[in-house]
Amino acid sequence: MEAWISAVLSGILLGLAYGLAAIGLNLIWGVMNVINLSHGAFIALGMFASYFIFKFAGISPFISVFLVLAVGVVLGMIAYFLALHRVILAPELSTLLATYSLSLIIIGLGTFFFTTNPRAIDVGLGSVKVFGAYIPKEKILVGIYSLIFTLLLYLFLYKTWTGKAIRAVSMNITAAKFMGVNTTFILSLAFGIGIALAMVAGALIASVFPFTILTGGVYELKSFVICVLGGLGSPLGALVGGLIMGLLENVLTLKIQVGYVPFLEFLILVIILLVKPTGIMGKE
Amino acid sequence: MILRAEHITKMFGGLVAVNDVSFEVEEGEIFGVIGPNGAGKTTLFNVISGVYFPEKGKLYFKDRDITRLPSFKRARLGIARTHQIVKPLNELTVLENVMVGACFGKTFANLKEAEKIAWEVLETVGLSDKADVLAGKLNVPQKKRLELARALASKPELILLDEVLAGLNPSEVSEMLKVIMKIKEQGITILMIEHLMHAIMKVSDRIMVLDYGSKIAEGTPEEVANNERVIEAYLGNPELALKLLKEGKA
Amino acid sequence: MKRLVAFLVGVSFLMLGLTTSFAKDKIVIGFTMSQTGKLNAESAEQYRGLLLWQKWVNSQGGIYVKALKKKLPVKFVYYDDESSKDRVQQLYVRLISKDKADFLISPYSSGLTASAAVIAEQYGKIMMATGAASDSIFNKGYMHVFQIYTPASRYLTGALDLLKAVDPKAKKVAIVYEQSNFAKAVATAAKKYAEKHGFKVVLFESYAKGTTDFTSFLNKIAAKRPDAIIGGGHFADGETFARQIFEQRIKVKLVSLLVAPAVPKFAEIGKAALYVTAPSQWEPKAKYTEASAKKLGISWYGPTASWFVKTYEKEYKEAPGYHAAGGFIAGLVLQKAIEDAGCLDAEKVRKALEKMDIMTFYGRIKFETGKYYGRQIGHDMVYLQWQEKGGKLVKEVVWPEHAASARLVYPYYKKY
Amino acid sequence: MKKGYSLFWLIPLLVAISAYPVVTRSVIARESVFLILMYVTLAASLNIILGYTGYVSFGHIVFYGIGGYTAFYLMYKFGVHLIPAMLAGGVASALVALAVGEAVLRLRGAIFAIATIGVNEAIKSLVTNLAFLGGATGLFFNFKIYRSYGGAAKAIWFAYYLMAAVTIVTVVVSYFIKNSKFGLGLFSIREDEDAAAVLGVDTKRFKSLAYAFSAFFPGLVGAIFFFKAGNIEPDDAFHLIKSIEMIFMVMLGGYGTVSGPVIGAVIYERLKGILLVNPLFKNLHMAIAGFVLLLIVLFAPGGIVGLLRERFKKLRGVLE
Amino acid sequence: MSDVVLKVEDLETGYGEVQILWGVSLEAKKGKLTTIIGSNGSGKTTLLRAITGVVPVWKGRVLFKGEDITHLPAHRRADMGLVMVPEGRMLFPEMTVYENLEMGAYTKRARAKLKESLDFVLNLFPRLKERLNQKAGTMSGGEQQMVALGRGLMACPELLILDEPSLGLAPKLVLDVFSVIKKLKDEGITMLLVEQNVHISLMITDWAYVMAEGRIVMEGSGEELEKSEEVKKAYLGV
Repeated sequence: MEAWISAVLSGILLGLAYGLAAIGLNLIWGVMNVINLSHGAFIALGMFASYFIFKFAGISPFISVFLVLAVGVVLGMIAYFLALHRVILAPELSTLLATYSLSLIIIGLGTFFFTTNPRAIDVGLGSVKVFGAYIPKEKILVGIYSLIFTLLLYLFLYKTWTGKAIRAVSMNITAAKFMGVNTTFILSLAFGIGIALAMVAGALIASVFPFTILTGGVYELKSFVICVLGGLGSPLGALVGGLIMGLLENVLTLKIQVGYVPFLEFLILVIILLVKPTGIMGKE
Repeated sequence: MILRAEHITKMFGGLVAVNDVSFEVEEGEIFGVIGPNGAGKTTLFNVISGVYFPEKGKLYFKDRDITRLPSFKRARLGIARTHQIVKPLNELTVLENVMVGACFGKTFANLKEAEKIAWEVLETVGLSDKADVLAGKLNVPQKKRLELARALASKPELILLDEVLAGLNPSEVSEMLKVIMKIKEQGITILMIEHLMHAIMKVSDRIMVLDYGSKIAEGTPEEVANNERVIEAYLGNPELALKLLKEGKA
Repeated sequence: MKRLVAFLVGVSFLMLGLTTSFAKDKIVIGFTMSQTGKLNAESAEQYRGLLLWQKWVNSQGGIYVKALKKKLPVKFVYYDDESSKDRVQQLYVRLISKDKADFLISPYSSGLTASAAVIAEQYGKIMMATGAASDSIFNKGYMHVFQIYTPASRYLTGALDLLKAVDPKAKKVAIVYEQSNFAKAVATAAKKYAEKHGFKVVLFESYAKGTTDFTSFLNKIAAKRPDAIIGGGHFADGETFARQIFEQRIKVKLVSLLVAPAVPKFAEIGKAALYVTAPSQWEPKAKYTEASAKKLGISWYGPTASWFVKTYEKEYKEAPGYHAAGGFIAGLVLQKAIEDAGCLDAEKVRKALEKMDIMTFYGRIKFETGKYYGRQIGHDMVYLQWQEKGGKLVKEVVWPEHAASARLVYPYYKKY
Repeated sequence: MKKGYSLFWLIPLLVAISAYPVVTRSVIARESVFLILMYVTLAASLNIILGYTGYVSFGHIVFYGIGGYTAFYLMYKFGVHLIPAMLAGGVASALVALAVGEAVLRLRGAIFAIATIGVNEAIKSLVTNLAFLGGATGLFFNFKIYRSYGGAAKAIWFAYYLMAAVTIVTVVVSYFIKNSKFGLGLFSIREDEDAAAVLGVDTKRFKSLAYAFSAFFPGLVGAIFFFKAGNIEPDDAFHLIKSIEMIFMVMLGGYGTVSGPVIGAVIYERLKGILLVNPLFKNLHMAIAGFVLLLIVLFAPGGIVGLLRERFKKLRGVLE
Repeated sequence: MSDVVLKVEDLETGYGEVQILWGVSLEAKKGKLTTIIGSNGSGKTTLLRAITGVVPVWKGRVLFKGEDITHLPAHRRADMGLVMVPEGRMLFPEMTVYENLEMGAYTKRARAKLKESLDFVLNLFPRLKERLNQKAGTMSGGEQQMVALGRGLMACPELLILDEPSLGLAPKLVLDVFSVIKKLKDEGITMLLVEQNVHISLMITDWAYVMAEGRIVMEGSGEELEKSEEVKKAYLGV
């Protein structure tokens, strides 16, 4: 029984982290119809940002994450103008490859400067006992933060003018133009926020699990599954998808071999895409 | 009779785009379809060419039931079409575009024959000097002619023309009308949607009028042009206007 | 058209480049190492051990080659294999044919070594396999690959002996291992051994390379309540595994992991490292001396352990782990074989290796010549445990009893 | 349709490249050329679905893995000779492509791309769990297997000759597909699938066939590569990065042309080879590759062939 | 300052190499309803796109409140009070009615008067009051047209452009739409209307232009044109 509780708890926490990692991908997908293949690279970049701030300034990832967020927005907007603006209306192959080349550049430079040695941020907050299971405090914090960031994103998208403009652009870009929305700026901003969320996810996850510059790729692949599970283009869906995924990985494995989990995940991905390409919770 | 539609209904979600439309097209005639914007004309064409299957109704081509036949098979049977929004194969040359029609349509020619046919058809529509140009580089009137050429290359028995005159200037329009008459002379049945009234009135043998997805009139151009419901569909209801005036005063 | 073809052919030839050759005045030893990638930590240590051997032997003027009647210095040529198999074969071919390597050292890890071994065999080059413990490499019919490490099949069996000795009631064992050649071989052998000796294997599962989250395994382990967790893979995953066992306060009595705890860097995870045990090919505290050689009636070769530890610490400002020792010994054994053969001919050196039976500071070295040709049969494992001494984490040898430097602290969960 | 003449120089070029190591008996050259030929084949076969048909198969490496595993297992377990094993690998890949294609080819654009990644990852994870295929650590040949080819050294040369032959066949097939009625149908699907259907192209069957063709040759390549390597494991057989390298080569050379993938593959392999052993660029090769890819996507979507075609209109026939 | 809000001078434009407009000139006066009628393909939509800045102008000028806005980006024009209620309504389907209306007041100028505008719009369309939290995409065509009109009004327009507001609506709803337009006209809102519903438009308009083949072929007061046979000819070709 204890094991089940522990599995559910850790599944939820892991799921929240997964969800946070996928939100940015889904936001970009929803607003600009671009599958951002540099998502994983930016997650890794967030991990390193958090790592270096912790190492050289001694600032906990749970504080520096807000700095990472701000830097992420700026980086993302720059990336948009460098790599995407020219091809935003071109066929999918162009945006796929443009974002992939971004990923190559980031990971390439990351490998050059940081090597691919594993690193870890040891905040050392210890563990806490919940229903008889010990859970590292960092994990709980990551879970809380991912709820907070999702909430912030929702407040931003639903309560601010800029956020509403982003939603409007995602629904009808021409109409948004008629309303006086500077759509180029909004597109770049949406990409910036998507990137920033990826980096934030990386920064937080880095406090729990060790990582290398290549680690982001794992989360990127999982994010695809999560987005498809939760509904393409829906940020809240990403969180739900993440939870499903986290529970799948932690609860199901009590009964089946852990090794089969990736197989099931990708099988689910393909099946959902075939049955309902917009995802389980996605709109038609 | 080459084409017979019986009670065709096509819906999108809750919206009825084509509502219980029946008609027959005689072999060798030009059959015009007109109607205001959003009347369901293009949807009807899509049902005839097999892009959509109708929810209700039957479609017969030369007495063969084609209601659920995939579009490529209809092309093989001899139904060809052009698109309102032109769909050139941009990265292929004009010649290659037309060869696609010849290779996979009713003719089902091999490459060598297809090339010969393509040259002939390009000659007919007056595009032979552009044969080696990439289709994407053509201007809209040329693209329209390309659409037509591609459809013709398949040696169809029935050709669906979706607004081939739109966006053309008057001299281009009369050029195109000549081409259409030439097609008719070859014995090909033509089913055409057109907004350019004077043109379609001039060339059509019979005309069907759609409004809100339903057929509201059918007959010779003169009959249709003097039909009350047709005039109303196009110019609005004068009574309605009067009513507004009254209410406005009230 | 013809000219175009001629031009293109010319260009293609140019692009392919030309090979060069050079005269022989040194012994060239080639290898690849993982300067980057997931195996970087272990590989780097192994490389430092090798480098120390090169320094040592060249400071003596090189290796004496009887046929040439002179000492030849040793030159290393190496490339980065990025811990990935993709380039290993290409790089080893390059080492042999372009860089004219006389002898080869294996890359780090059994997986990469297996790939490189194919090339060594194809070209008939002697390859000293260090950092490669998998048994399976040695039943593939290779005649040129020689193993320095105690093979995987004998890696964790000692941990079970240790558990049995200290707590005869402890019967339930969970085996969780990395999906690599080496760890799989170790785990499979350990499972067989455990079942044969009355243990109950309650969990036997593997995890993907690069795994960073062991929660699902730990949940499972918590549910099955085993007495011991044994397994692991290489450094990065092992360190994480140990950390997460501690974070989740898993109540087990013995934790024995491959590779990671034996690397000095393991101490960085602090209290999570405490009381973790590990098999080790060699520990600075292990006592192999000329005397032990005499007892077995075999000859002693090379420097002493204290010299090695002292010089290594002076050179690299850290204590050597067994990967470093393995690297040094790979060179040392090759040196002995060349001296015995008296020439650089691969077949004669191979015969010398077949006959070799020596004692070094690292332990005994002897190779199998039967079905598992080249497999190490002379060397034995020791077991270490991280213990606290004066507020500092130190490695102590706890098994076998006659080599122990301290008693095993038991159970593991005592520290919670 | 005007036929291209690219074969007139492509075949001599490939023969010349393949012959170079044979003439010089240089094994190092053989290793380089082997990789070049392998990449040429992979790129040219991907081009059939990506370049001719316009479907972005992002996880295309799955067919290399399937072919590799099928052949390896036949050789390992039943001692089948490389040639029949290789053909079996190719056929297995093509069959899987037909089955998978039946489902995923209904998807378009980016969703198709993601689905192919999913297929690759799912099959990789499945193989990782299958004990009879050796699981995550894969299968190893016993060295004795090379004896029936006259020893290891000869076996490698044999694999090399086979690879050269497969490469040339692939390029010739890709040429004939492009210049056939079938190819014309594929191109019309690439440009506008709906228009193609209305014009009479049986789009579903054409796509499936194109997918099968583009899967067959990677299957052969996988068989030869892993025969030569002596072992196979899921991480190597289904390595997603290789998939993207394939796309890179096609884009670099010019997608949809016969010569593009060949040019792209040769340049890419050479560049990578040079950058990897150059101490300065070794660690930067990925970043450089990314930068080059970005430049291509943004400014030269037609690749090298596209650029040449723009500059020298007359070359069009030579390059197609 | 004159009472001309919008002035289009000799406008020429098109797509790619194809010219659609051949020197179009027109004016919209303050407080007046100006209508453009013309059959499909006569270039009405392209003209509006050029005026709102979605399509670049090749030749000629667009003046708004006396200022040359020919090359201003679309969102800047909206800022100035040039507001478009597009054909097909183009609502934001996943947003609520309230949010759609809010988006109408996106520009800084309009945001300040959000509250007043909202009162005005809800007064005009009492039906929307109960539907404020409904998603716009789930409404009927007529209701959607109300939201679209309301959204345009939220922008505090100095010129409200209505592109085919009655398109696809049943006759009863067409009547509703036009009575709203009439009401707005009485409120003194400057409007430019593009319509196919000839009779009813001409009946309420102050001034009308007839477009055919990319040119203005006729202009006059609503009554004059209503009587003209030319209009019928332009539409029905007979």
